[in-house]
Amino acid sequence: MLQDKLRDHRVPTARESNGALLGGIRKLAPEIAARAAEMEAARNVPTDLVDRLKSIGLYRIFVPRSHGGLELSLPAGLEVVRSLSRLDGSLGWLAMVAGGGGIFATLTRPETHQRIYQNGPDVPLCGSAQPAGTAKPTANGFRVNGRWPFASGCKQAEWMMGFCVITDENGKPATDAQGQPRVRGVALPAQNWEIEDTWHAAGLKGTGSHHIVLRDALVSETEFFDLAGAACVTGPLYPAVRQLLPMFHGALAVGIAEGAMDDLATVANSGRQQFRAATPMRDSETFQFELGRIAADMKAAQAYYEAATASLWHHALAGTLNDERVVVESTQATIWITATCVRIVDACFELGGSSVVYETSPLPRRLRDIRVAAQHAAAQQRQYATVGKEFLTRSAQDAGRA
Amino acid sequence: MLQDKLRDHRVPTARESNGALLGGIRKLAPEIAARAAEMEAARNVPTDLVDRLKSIGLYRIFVPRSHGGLELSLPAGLEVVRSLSRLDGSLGWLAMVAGGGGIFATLTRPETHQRIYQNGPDVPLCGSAQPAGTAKPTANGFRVNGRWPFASGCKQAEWMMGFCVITDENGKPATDAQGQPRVRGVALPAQNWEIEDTWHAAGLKGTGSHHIVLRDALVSETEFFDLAGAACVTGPLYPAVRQLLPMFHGALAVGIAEGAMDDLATVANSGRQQFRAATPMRDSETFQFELGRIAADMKAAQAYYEAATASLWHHALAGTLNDERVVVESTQATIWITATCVRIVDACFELGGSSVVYETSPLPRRLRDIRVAAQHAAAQQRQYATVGKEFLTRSAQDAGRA
Amino acid sequence: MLHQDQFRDLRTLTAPDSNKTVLSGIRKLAPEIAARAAEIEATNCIPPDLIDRLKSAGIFRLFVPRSFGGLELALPEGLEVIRALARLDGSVGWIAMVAGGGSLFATWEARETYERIYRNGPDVPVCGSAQPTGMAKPTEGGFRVSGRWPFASGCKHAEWMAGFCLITDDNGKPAAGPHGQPVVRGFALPAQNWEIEDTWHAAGLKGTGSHHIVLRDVLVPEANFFDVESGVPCVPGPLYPAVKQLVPMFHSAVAVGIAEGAVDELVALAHTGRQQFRATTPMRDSEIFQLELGRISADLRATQAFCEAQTASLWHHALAGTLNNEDLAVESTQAATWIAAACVRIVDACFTLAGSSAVYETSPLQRRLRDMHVAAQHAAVQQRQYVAGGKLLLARSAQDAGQA
Amino acid sequence: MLHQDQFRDLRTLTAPDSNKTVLSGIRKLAPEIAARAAEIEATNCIPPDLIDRLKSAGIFRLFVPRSFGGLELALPEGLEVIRALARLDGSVGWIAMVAGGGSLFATWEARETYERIYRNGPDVPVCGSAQPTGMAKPTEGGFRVSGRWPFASGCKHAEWMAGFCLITDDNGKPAAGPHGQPVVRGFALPAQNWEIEDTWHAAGLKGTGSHHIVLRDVLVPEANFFDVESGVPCVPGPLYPAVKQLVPMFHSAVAVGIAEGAVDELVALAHTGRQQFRATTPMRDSEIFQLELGRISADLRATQAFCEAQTASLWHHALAGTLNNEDLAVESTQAATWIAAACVRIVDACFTLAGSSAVYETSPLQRRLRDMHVAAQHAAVQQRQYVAGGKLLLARSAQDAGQA
Repeated sequence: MLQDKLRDHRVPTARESNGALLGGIRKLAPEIAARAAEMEAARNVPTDLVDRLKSIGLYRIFVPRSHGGLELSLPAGLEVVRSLSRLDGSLGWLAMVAGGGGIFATLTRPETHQRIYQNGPDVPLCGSAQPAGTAKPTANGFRVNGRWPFASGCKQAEWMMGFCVITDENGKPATDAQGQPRVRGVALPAQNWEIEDTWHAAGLKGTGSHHIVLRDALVSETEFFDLAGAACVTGPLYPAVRQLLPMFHGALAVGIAEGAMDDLATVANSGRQQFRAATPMRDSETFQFELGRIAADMKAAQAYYEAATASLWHHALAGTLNDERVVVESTQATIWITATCVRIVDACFELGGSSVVYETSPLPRRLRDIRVAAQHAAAQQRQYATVGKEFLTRSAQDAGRA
Repeated sequence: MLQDKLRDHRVPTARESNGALLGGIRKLAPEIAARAAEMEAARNVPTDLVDRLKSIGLYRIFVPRSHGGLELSLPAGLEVVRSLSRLDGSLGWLAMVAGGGGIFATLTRPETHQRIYQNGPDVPLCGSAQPAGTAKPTANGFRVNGRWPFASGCKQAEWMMGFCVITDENGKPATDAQGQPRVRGVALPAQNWEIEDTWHAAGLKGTGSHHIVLRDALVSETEFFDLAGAACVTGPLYPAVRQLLPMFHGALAVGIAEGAMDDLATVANSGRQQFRAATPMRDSETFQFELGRIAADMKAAQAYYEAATASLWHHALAGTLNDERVVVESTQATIWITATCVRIVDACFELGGSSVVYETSPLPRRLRDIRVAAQHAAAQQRQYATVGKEFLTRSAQDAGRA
Repeated sequence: MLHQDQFRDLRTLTAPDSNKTVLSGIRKLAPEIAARAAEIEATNCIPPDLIDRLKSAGIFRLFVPRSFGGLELALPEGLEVIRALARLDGSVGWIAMVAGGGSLFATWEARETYERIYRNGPDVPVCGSAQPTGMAKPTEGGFRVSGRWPFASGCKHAEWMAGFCLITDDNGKPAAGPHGQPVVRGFALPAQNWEIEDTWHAAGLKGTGSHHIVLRDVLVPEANFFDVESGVPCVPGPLYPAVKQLVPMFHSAVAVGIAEGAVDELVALAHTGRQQFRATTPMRDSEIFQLELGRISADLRATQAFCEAQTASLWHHALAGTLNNEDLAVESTQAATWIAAACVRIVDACFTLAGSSAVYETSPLQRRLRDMHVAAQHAAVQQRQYVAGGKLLLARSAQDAGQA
Repeated sequence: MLHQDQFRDLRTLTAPDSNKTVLSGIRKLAPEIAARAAEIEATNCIPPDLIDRLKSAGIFRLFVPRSFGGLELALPEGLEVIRALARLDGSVGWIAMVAGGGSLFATWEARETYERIYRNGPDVPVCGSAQPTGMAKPTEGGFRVSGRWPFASGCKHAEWMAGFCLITDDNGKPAAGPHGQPVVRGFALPAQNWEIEDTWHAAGLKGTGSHHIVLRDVLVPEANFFDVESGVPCVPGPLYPAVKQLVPMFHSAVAVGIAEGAVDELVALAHTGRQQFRATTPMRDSEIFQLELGRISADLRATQAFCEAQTASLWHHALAGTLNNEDLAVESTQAATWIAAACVRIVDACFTLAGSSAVYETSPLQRRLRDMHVAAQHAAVQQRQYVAGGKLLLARSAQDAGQA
């Protein structure tokens, strides 16, 4: 079944379409490693590094070709996220936001989309998925107030997005036909927003995921958009954000775990011998045993990640992405991959011994980054309940057919 | 990297080459389920079922096309093993032996290989990988004595194989240039062997994996073969048995775990409500949660299995199979997949509650089968030490290159 | 051994080492129990002659009141007996658990019935089933009872059997209690009144003979009934006021015993000098084997400690007269659920480490594996029980916060 | 609380509740410790005024002999203090552990040096490093010592510091003992003799100030040296003859305290009524949350039970005079290794359940996570230590089999 899905999903994009970007990232690698502490201390990526990433194309990976973007295939684009995550968790997170922003932007009206990319495709966007604002209708549009958490990359963003509960003229939440509150997105240039410097976090420190605020901002109807609405451009990536986004987190988690394994291998290959140990780490049979187990976990996570990404891309190409079951599949894969990668990073840290407790080792940062990444709603375990329900439904259907 | 390997490995074999076989298995499914208890009691597969499996082509999946076989691609052939394992662990095991036998047979001399398949490709073979015999040179060949354990399917086998330590004329083990004992395989028609009825096992009961015995048998040089020797036929499957065999166990484990999930879904979808539980299983949020977690484990195991199988087949087609690192990769994947499938089956059994302790439920059989399958040397965890060593070597090389 | 010493002071009501005679009787039986494991599995029960020997050793009188000739052991000492038997054989341990539990349940009977049960002495096997799968229709002098109860371990050697029923009205419709809930009551009858349906074909604990037991329209006198919720025990003694709190730790005693047995057997295998196919050293010299064994042994020690601590806590409550407490039932269930899962993990790990020789039915490790997995399926120790433990913690901390 | 009651009888040497005053002092400090957590992390140490307050509460005299004005608590009662502090804050708990351990190590000194250490009273912070990363060259009246020692927790407030050295010959070449092994000895010097290198920039336990300490060619009198293997304590008392056996449980007290603190904080978060993004109910009403919390709470109870059982066993040996025993060191290490891994698992699970609000540095749960992961990196509790536990089990069972 999976094999069928894997069969031919990579045809439509040129094989090397992400090659230049990956090459650019490789060139930046030593600098990124050297500046990790700086990014953590600044709680943001330095401007010159943002510029460099912009120039190699990071912000255009999922921007439509019609607007000058690369419009990479999903596997090729997420490979970029994974590669940056392997170097640095915060940069990987910002790559995720860069890619996601390009897709989210297609939900806006054509004229807004045009405005966003009027000067070219390299536009950093940011936003927050929680409906933490309200929008009250007025004569010329809506009055919007709100304070949104976790707006990663807001300090370098040129456009920002947030979700609002639409109210009536008295500020009471309006409801749709099913009695649910009406939630809509709003996209505005960065200068309309305030940033509250709140990002003092345990990990992913360099992402600058501050709160963003609108106070009584006048927003026109054209600046609103709907999560369930149609994209303003065509292309396999654009019709279904909710299906694709979880795997962005999968790419990040895999990259961070790969980075932790790199770090552990570096410690071991240095010849380090632990206090009270009879041999250097790398010669210890138990160390090799545990490392072999971790390496197998890593391969399983990579395989699941790649299979799930391929399946999503297959759906995208076949035009079958917009299906609730695909959300469940994608969520399931992301939760599992993230939990496994947390375990891998924990194990790498643990095997590293007492020398890796220092902040000069990259392993504590990996540990903090993956732990904070795993707290995102997209990766939380409790969603397995939905997965289980879906499994039962499917198996009952299968049994009915047999 | 994995993505490259997945790119085009399925081209050389026709897409539907295993279709007829899978269709035949589907037709047999109800009967197999109905006769599970019979197989366990008899500690073997009934002769009429062997005949039916033979007629749908099970014994020819990996026999060279030059000898009338199907010579399926590795993924297509292992799909057959996995499908049968999903129905019944013992049958899956015998399918594994049927497939492996076709590959092992190619290690024999051309004239022996010709003898094996002189009446057609549907020849059941069996054997044992442990060097539990001795071969002493005589005027006309060798005198062979030995008693080999775990000869699955020996009661229906037409040819049998065992490995011997070669001795000098005084019965003292001969050594090769490196001072290692010389171990060679021997293949003889079934009537030359005795069977000792020893297969009283905790699981995989239906495999009839008895001991097979040779007493002072005269074996000619042409009936010997070498594990490291060249295959007597060409074809991507044949040059490297040790690389391929571990994944046979992976296919089996995945199939048994899939079967256990089928069984659990059947229990839950029956509407069963457990003693002291407030709702039927299928409506319990915690049941759904645990089931979702198991289902994610299952998908990860499937993905890793499929990726590793695809990678092996890619190596086979590229002619790069005969590499010690491929043995390590294949072993690593098998150990991880088996351990994960054990956990899945355990969890299915546990979630099934007290009704599944009865032997009329298929779940206890799944539990016993996967546990016994996991004891095979190919799936034992301790081999992770080799994997870890290989990982360190590779990462040191990578670091040297960077 | 050490831990037991530490808890000894709690057992003031009984003479120290009051279980010593029973334990030494068991030690004498040990070689025979080991030798007959295959027979026990094949016949789906403990053979009658072995039941007789176990009876002489005292396993049916562990928790029978001293006033009726029993040993009335302290809880820790009684559970030590069950654990010692489970260490020898899972099914035998389970039967000892049922023997102990049966004598506790019996104290809920009316005094006259209780006296009938033990009129010939304290060594009376009582078995039963906790699920309310029978119906009792009122009639003159009692109830007419019909039902079919699963999992009646030891029914073939039981002298009395107990079951639970929904009480119906005269038309056979379930009656409703004061809050509309069904009315459930238990009852006991001598074994000869019951039919046994030979249904115990199970994956593990085969020797427990946990068949279905059946009554078809049998008259049960009112005096044989008892009330689970509001009933009081008919005999005095610290153990009798609250069975629900105690029963989970009976399961733990069996689980820990099985796990200890599995570790014994793995270690015995290693001591044979066995070297696995493709391994470069004998098991016992492999650093990886030693690491895993060290981890297993740590798991076992943690499990023993938790089991002993919870048992001591229950016994402490029993002596203080505070056993009858809902929170304690949740705590005890939570501990037993954790212990069952830990013992499954321990036994699994022992089996896995043993390699291919453990697949044969002659290997005790594969029997341990099946026994432990089946033991962990009991409703008393299923993982979903953790929900109650989580609720309890939330409630307690809310209280604490309220007080602070 | 219950378990502690059960172990109380073992503390016969000390008045019951001898740690009560210390615990009540800690309770009074609790709000301040919680409020200053961020400051403690930012400054990489416990602020001096808080050290003074902890000193007044008695944490530097827990295990100092009564003959020198100390409390000389029973092991279980002393560790309860450390655990209570770790429950409030991991770094503070760790510092209390070092305070306790330091006073035990000090008993190896020559009596005259010991008297110098405590000449102004029992509240003397002693710190040090267990790794033999110094060299001591014999000279007149003692040794010239140079070295740089890592992980000297609490060095900024210590009054005395200890280190371990390889003894060299006159040319500075390591001397060889009777079996060719290097000769390792410990020594202590007043704090003013040492340099501190500000190296403690760590992922967790930030407040412990575990910097490197350095000596450059300093003369250390012979009287300040002590022998680790063959030395005898210079004061009598059950705790002093064997430090190596006790130290692992000091680590366990910290680990259990951190885990308890994490559970406290998760529960407090649930009680705020918090509802996670996309969740349909508040946390505390979610059945899945309750299940996981029940499982965590069971893990914690098992861990507490194991910790208390091993502590009681050590104390039992201490009272019986049988502490100095290699097997006991292995047992204690095995228990501490298991407890560290279990506490990591518990804290991880608490953090995971807390959802996205726990990522902020204002959340105590992310600090617990970092503290516990760093605490588990200590050589005393690394998983590879299980190898010794496995070997011990094999050796014991071989002995048992020989005796049977």
